[in-house]
Amino acid sequence: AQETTTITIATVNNGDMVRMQGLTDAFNEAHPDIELEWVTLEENTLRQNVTTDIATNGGQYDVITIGTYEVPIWGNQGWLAPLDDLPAEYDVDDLLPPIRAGLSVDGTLYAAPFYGESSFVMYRRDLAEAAGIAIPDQPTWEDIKAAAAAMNNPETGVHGICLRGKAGWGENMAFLTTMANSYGARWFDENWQPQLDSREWKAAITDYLELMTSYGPPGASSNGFNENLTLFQQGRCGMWIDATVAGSFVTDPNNSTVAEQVGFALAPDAGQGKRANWLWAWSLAVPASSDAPEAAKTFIAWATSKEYANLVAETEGWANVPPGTRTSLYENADYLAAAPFAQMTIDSINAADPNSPTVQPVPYTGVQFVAIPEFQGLGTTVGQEFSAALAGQKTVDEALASAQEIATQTMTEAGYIQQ
Amino acid sequence: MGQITLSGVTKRFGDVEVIPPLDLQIGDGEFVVFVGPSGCGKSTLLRLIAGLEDTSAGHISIDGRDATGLPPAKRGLAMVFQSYALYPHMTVRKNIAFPLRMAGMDKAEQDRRVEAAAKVLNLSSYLDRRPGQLSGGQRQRVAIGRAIVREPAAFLFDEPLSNLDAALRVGMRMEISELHEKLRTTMIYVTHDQVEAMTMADKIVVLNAGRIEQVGSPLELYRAPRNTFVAGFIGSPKMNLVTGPEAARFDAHTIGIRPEHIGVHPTMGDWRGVVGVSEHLGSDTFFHVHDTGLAPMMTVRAGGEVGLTHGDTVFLTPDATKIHRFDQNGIRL
Amino acid sequence: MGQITLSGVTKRFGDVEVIPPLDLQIGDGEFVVFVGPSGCGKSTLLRLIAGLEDTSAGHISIDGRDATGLPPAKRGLAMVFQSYALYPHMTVRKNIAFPLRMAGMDKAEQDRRVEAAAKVLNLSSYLDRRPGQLSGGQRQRVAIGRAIVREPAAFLFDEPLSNLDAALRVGMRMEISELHEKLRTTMIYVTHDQVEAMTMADKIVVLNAGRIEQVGSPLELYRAPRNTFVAGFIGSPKMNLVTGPEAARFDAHTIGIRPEHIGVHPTMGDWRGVVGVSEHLGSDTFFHVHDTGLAPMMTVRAGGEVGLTHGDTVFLTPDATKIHRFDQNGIRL
Amino acid sequence: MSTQASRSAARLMLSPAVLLLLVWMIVPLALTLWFSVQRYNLLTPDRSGFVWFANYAAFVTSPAFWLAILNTLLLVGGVLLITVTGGILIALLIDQPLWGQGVVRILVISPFFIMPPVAALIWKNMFFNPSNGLFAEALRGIGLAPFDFLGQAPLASIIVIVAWQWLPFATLILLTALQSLDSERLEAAEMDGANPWNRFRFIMLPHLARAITVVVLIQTIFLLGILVEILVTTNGGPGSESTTLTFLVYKEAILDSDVGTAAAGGVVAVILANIVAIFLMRAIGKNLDA
Amino acid sequence: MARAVSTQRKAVNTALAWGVALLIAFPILWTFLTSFKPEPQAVASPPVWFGFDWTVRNYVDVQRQRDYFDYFWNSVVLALGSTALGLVIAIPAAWSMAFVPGAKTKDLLMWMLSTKMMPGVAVLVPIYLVFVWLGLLDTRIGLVVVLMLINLPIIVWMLYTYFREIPGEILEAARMDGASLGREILYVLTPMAIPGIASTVLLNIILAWNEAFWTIVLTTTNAAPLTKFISGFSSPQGLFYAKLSAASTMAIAPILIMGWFSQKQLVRGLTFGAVK
Ligand SMILES: Nc1ncnc2c1ncn2[C@@H]1O[C@H](COP(=O)(O)OP(=O)(O)OP(=O)(O)O)[C@@H](O)[C@H]1O
Ligand SMILES: Nc1ncnc2c1ncn2[C@@H]1O[C@H](COP(=O)(O)OP(=O)(O)OP(=O)(O)O)[C@@H](O)[C@H]1O
Ligand SMILES: [Mg+2]
Ligand SMILES: [Mg+2]
Repeated sequence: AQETTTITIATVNNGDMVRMQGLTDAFNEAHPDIELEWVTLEENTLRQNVTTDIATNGGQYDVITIGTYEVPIWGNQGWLAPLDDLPAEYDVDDLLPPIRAGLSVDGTLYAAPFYGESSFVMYRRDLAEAAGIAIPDQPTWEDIKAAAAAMNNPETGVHGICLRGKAGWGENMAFLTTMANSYGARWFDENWQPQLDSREWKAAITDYLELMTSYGPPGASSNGFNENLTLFQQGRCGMWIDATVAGSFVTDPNNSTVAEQVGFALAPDAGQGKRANWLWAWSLAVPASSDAPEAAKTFIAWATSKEYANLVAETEGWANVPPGTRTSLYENADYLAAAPFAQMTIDSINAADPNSPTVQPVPYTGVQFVAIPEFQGLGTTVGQEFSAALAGQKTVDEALASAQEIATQTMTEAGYIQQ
Repeated sequence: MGQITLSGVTKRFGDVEVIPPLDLQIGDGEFVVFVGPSGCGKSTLLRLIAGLEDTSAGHISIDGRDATGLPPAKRGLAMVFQSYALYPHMTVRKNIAFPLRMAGMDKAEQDRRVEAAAKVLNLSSYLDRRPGQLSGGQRQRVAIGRAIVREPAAFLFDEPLSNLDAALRVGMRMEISELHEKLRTTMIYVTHDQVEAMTMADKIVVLNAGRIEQVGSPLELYRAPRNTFVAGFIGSPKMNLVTGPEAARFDAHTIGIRPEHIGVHPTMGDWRGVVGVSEHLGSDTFFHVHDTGLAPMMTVRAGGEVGLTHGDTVFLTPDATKIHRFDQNGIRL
Repeated sequence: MGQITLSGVTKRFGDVEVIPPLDLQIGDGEFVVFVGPSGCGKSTLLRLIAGLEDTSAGHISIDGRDATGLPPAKRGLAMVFQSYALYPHMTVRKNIAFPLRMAGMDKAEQDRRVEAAAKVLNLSSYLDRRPGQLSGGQRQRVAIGRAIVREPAAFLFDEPLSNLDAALRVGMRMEISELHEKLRTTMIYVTHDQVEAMTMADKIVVLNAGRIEQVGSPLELYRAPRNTFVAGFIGSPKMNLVTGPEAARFDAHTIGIRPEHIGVHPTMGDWRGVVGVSEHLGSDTFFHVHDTGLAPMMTVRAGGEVGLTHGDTVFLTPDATKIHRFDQNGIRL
Repeated sequence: MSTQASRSAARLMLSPAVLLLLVWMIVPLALTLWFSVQRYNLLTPDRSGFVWFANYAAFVTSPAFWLAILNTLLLVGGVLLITVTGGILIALLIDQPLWGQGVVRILVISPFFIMPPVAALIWKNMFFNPSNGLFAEALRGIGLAPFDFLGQAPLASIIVIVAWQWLPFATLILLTALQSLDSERLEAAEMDGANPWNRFRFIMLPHLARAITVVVLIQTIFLLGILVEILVTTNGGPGSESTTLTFLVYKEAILDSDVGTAAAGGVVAVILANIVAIFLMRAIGKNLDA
Repeated sequence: MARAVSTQRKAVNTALAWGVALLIAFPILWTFLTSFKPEPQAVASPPVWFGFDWTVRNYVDVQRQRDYFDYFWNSVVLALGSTALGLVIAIPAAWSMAFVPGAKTKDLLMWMLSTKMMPGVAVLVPIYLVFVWLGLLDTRIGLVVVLMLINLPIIVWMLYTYFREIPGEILEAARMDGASLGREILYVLTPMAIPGIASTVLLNIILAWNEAFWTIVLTTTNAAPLTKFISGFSSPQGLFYAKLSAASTMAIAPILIMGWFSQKQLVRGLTFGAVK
């Protein structure tokens, strides 16, 4: 018999990843010499564990699940094995260009996208109709505000709009950064001077708070993606602006009470030329400390391949195929037919530009984040401020002032700002 | 003040009748001792009087007033527990003052009474110590102090000396007796030590399995025990009980003769036996005499020092006037 | 087998010298009782002999062999503790066999010895019980059984009876004496009860603050206490000690006279006094006589029952031949 | 029991435990002290070097520091208050004769067996959640607006969760202590005319002092390290409303990957914890002496 | 106070005590109930009590996602292993402290406890590095040692308070009887302290089972216990209350059941010397 190699795969506990675990029999059949061990964790715990391990060269993982935020930083750090030798049939060029760009450093791919996403507006067509309004495919924030006001009806348990409020750089700050982008705001100017005390930020946050306090659900400051998903599935939200992957959940009749009623629209803008949509891809990468990089790459090539998409389609239906990574998927008629949100998804993804995310120029890449190591901590701390503002414990000005102070301190300590 | 009457008092724990209906009169100012073997119901009876247990039937009256249903605090009695039950976190002063404080007495009066009690009990210099810093005898006195300050109608003592060592016990026994002389308050005192009963009581109540076997003054019980139980229980060392032909000679089923009422002689006397263990206390000597044919062993007391040792043959002669006679039910004839 | 010699044995706890240098000879087969007030160092001395404490200075030899540095198990002694120290999780059989098991004796021989010991101690029918299911006296016997099986050079007892109630104590006292008669092994017995000391000992060692006050047979100590400490300690009730002119009459600083050596008469005698508390035991009566001008209180024993009560005037006459004389340091003259 | 031989044996037998704990304490502590004066961020390994006390300064001056200390004290104090008073009341209650005592006890003790992440998840999702939680349902049921517990009263909510976990522990120890109270002492107080309240106040409560001390001591040790409950429910927020010292250190170490500052924070936390401990021992430690 | 308690009073007590007890246990009971609901009914408003479509689907789903038994088995090994190791080290230490106390014994005990006050996160990186160097990451033995060290102070303290109640005379008797130190501890002390040791063991198993920091950080797959299992279910996408309840039930059930069955033992010993 052959030597078997065991590889340890760290993944997040979301639906597509869990589904992949269920389908590994197919992989095992093709590769009996590779044994898979799974570590499935909640996103933050995963990030914490993986970061610690990689930074200390622990070598616990052979395949890790990371996002577009980490890839460029870690790739730069030399922590990831480059994926430049993927087989021809993998068809690297089929990857969506914005996604591929987000996962490359200086043109070298460091992670393969498992699924990609942007953000868009999901809304209840039935409620909109009942309220006598229409939401355009390319709405403005004014449209959103008007629609939220029209659909809001707390007595029947329906809130006009659900947005993220839970603190975290990947939670409320992902949404708020894109919203700010569309208002013409930016995190830093070209000299890394924080811009959180700018007029644009104030306008964005003020509107956000107004939306949420007038038309949002109670306790919004602890709502993240999941909480909002649950609310929307239960029919408690008129609108929800969030990740495009949610499209498949809210239209899934098994879990959603409103599956038939969901409409989609691009993320709103404020007439400044940028829409409030982000770009994210959960991707698989091989840490440089892995002792089985070849087997790991073999696995990654399988898990992010076209065949895998076909496999999922066969067993679970086209609607459940991991979205947002390959051009070919969006040319597949079966998929387009099964996924009413597909077109809106690909449009959103293509509308995002990680290299030029804002109206004004910035020194960083990343749409809903700033691709520097300090952002994790900074984004989360600032997120806490906005969360506090949402909870009514701070005013907009107070929140922005302390955000600015925190950002200045962080950037100074980290050496971006020279005194 | 301090008359207690029990009529038909009964106590059952579940199905077990621990005290069958029982009548007892305790006069004002009497020192009454309940004595009896372990488990005979002494504590239970005391607790019934105190109100710490409910009677199953019967009535208790204190000073003519029916107290059967009254809560303990209302009966005007004070109790000294076997374990002393001092409050370990309070100073001696606070311990003694506690009942007064509970009664809402004003501070100055409390202090006055505590000082007075402490004086009586020789506790004045320990008032600011905690119970943990006192010796056994001192703790005992604190417990008594806590009882005294309330000026109760009667004191109840439940084996208050059984936790003390022999020497202390003698001293405390005396102190309690003196206290009674001084206060002349009714005292009910539970013990299973017959020396305590004999030396302290005005009146002894001998209990056996919840029944009263005999009530009387110590010397009455010593001189004329009503049955073999009392005969065996009162007096130390125990009365020698003899059955068989020798008893029949005295027209009785059983005869009893106390060790101190038997004469010993090396060569002549009524009964012949062999000396076993002998205990020389200096003041007295106790011989165990075997092989008399009367009882497995006869105990004999000889005054002072006697030159008999293990294995010697002796002759015993009872003082005929001091022989107790019992029928086959053990009842005194 | 069983000779123990202490020479210059000293024990200090930190700075406190609990036992100043002390010499003592214990002969083979003797029953030696250490007696003395609480805290005088009896237990400490026993534990030094047992090897449970290190000596601070001096030597202990057992049967001529120096045992000063030997661990307890190597000294060939057996000890019976005040609390019995039975192993609660083992049956009686296992408890008794434990020392044999530790010595690696084979099973059959263990059984044989345990059965033999159980027979001697009347424990045969309890061998499969646990200590928790035994009465106090039975536990005591198990502890002794555990000591016997090892056939030790000597037994050490540390107040083995102080946890028993009065009645049992008398019985067990007897049993231990009988055991000694039977085995004739050296026994060292610690107590602070002078009745035990008097009745059991071949030789009494009276300790006071770690020093030996007197060594001798019980009757020697009773008849000729070497000093006032021993005089007061041995004998019950205590010897009356009188100082002042009356003592001077006898050419002494202090004279002592035992309660049993004083005659009582209602109208005539040497010393006049007033009766205080009297304790009637039936067999004897003890009077406390006050206001004699000799000592705050004189205790007097009168045989049988005497018709004197509180407040009566009495006259006391000492038996002149039984008067003990002491100098100003309390040493016997 | 104090022969030379037994004393040396004792030293020998104590040494494995002491040595192990010493190593367990010294090695990480030494490394922590070392890191605390280094610039050491996991994500920027190239920027490293000796920085004196800059990390300490950064930690102590971080805006959330004082609030974190306050929150830590509130959390520990709040939980202790609830568990001790609740524990006494429940112990008094279930010490009474009642039917089904065994089952009652089993129910009361149960939260003690729940692992912290599960406890936090249950409370967060099924109770505190302002949309689907049972509390929200209950409030709605009586016609009130749902309350956002974790958003509006984050620290109080966490205190509730933690107190729920520790209530059984306090109850059990207090119950055992209560049952060890000599009944004669209560009877004596009754004879002395003390009513039930006075018996509680003057007899039971002082008797429980030692047990309360132990509960306070042990719980404090565990409570100072509370992390998972915060992490799962509020993530220290909103703002820094529920950030404790431990959580602040966590934030430095994990979110910022700033090992240096986290180490400095850890040292600060250890010092503060020991101050609390010493304070505790001084204040109530005398109760512990046998 | 053996006076009869009126039935009425007892009924009131009973009602009150049951009320309080059910309230305290309610979150657990509710979780258990929820684990049998279909997801939509788990978040239904108003809540459904018993009239839902009972299903074990959630358990099947959870088990399909992750093999429960791997985690369960690791939890068992870690809890038992750390407890056994802890006992072996703590019993001699507690013996020394209880029977040969010195002036510093109390201080030593307090020092041991103080080692528990170091926040885990602060030493995470140092410990992780040490584990990397020693190759102990994701090994059971590494975790066993860590859990043992974390709980050692508590074990020592509990045993110490227990041993102190054992009269020294019994050990002296054993010594007189010729038992060596080892046999004295093995044959006399340990059996006598069984109730105390049992509750120490129980408490330690509970603490080890529920430890949720190091067990998550230092393991990946081979040594991962149920704390890691549950941390993968904390916020997946979509409706998850029922599945979360099922996973929670699975994670806590073993220890809960053990706790219920041994609560007498646990309670009896859980005093930390709080009861004289
Ligand atoms: N609460 C109770 N429930 C059931 N039986 C009891 C209770 N209290 C006492 N008894 C029983 O009642 C009988 C008398 O007990 P009591 O305590 O009065 O005896 P005692 O004479 O005081 O004995 P001792 O001399 O040992 O103190 C005993 O058989 C005892 O077992
Ligand atoms: N381990 C110890 N450390 C310090 N002092 C001690 C120690 N053991 C005993 N002592 C002191 O030594 C003295 C003698 O104690 P020991 O126990 O021998 O007295 P004892 O005569 O047996 O008293 P008792 O009759 O009360 O048993 C006492 O003052 C006691 O306080
Ligand atoms: Mg009694
Ligand atoms: Mg002693």
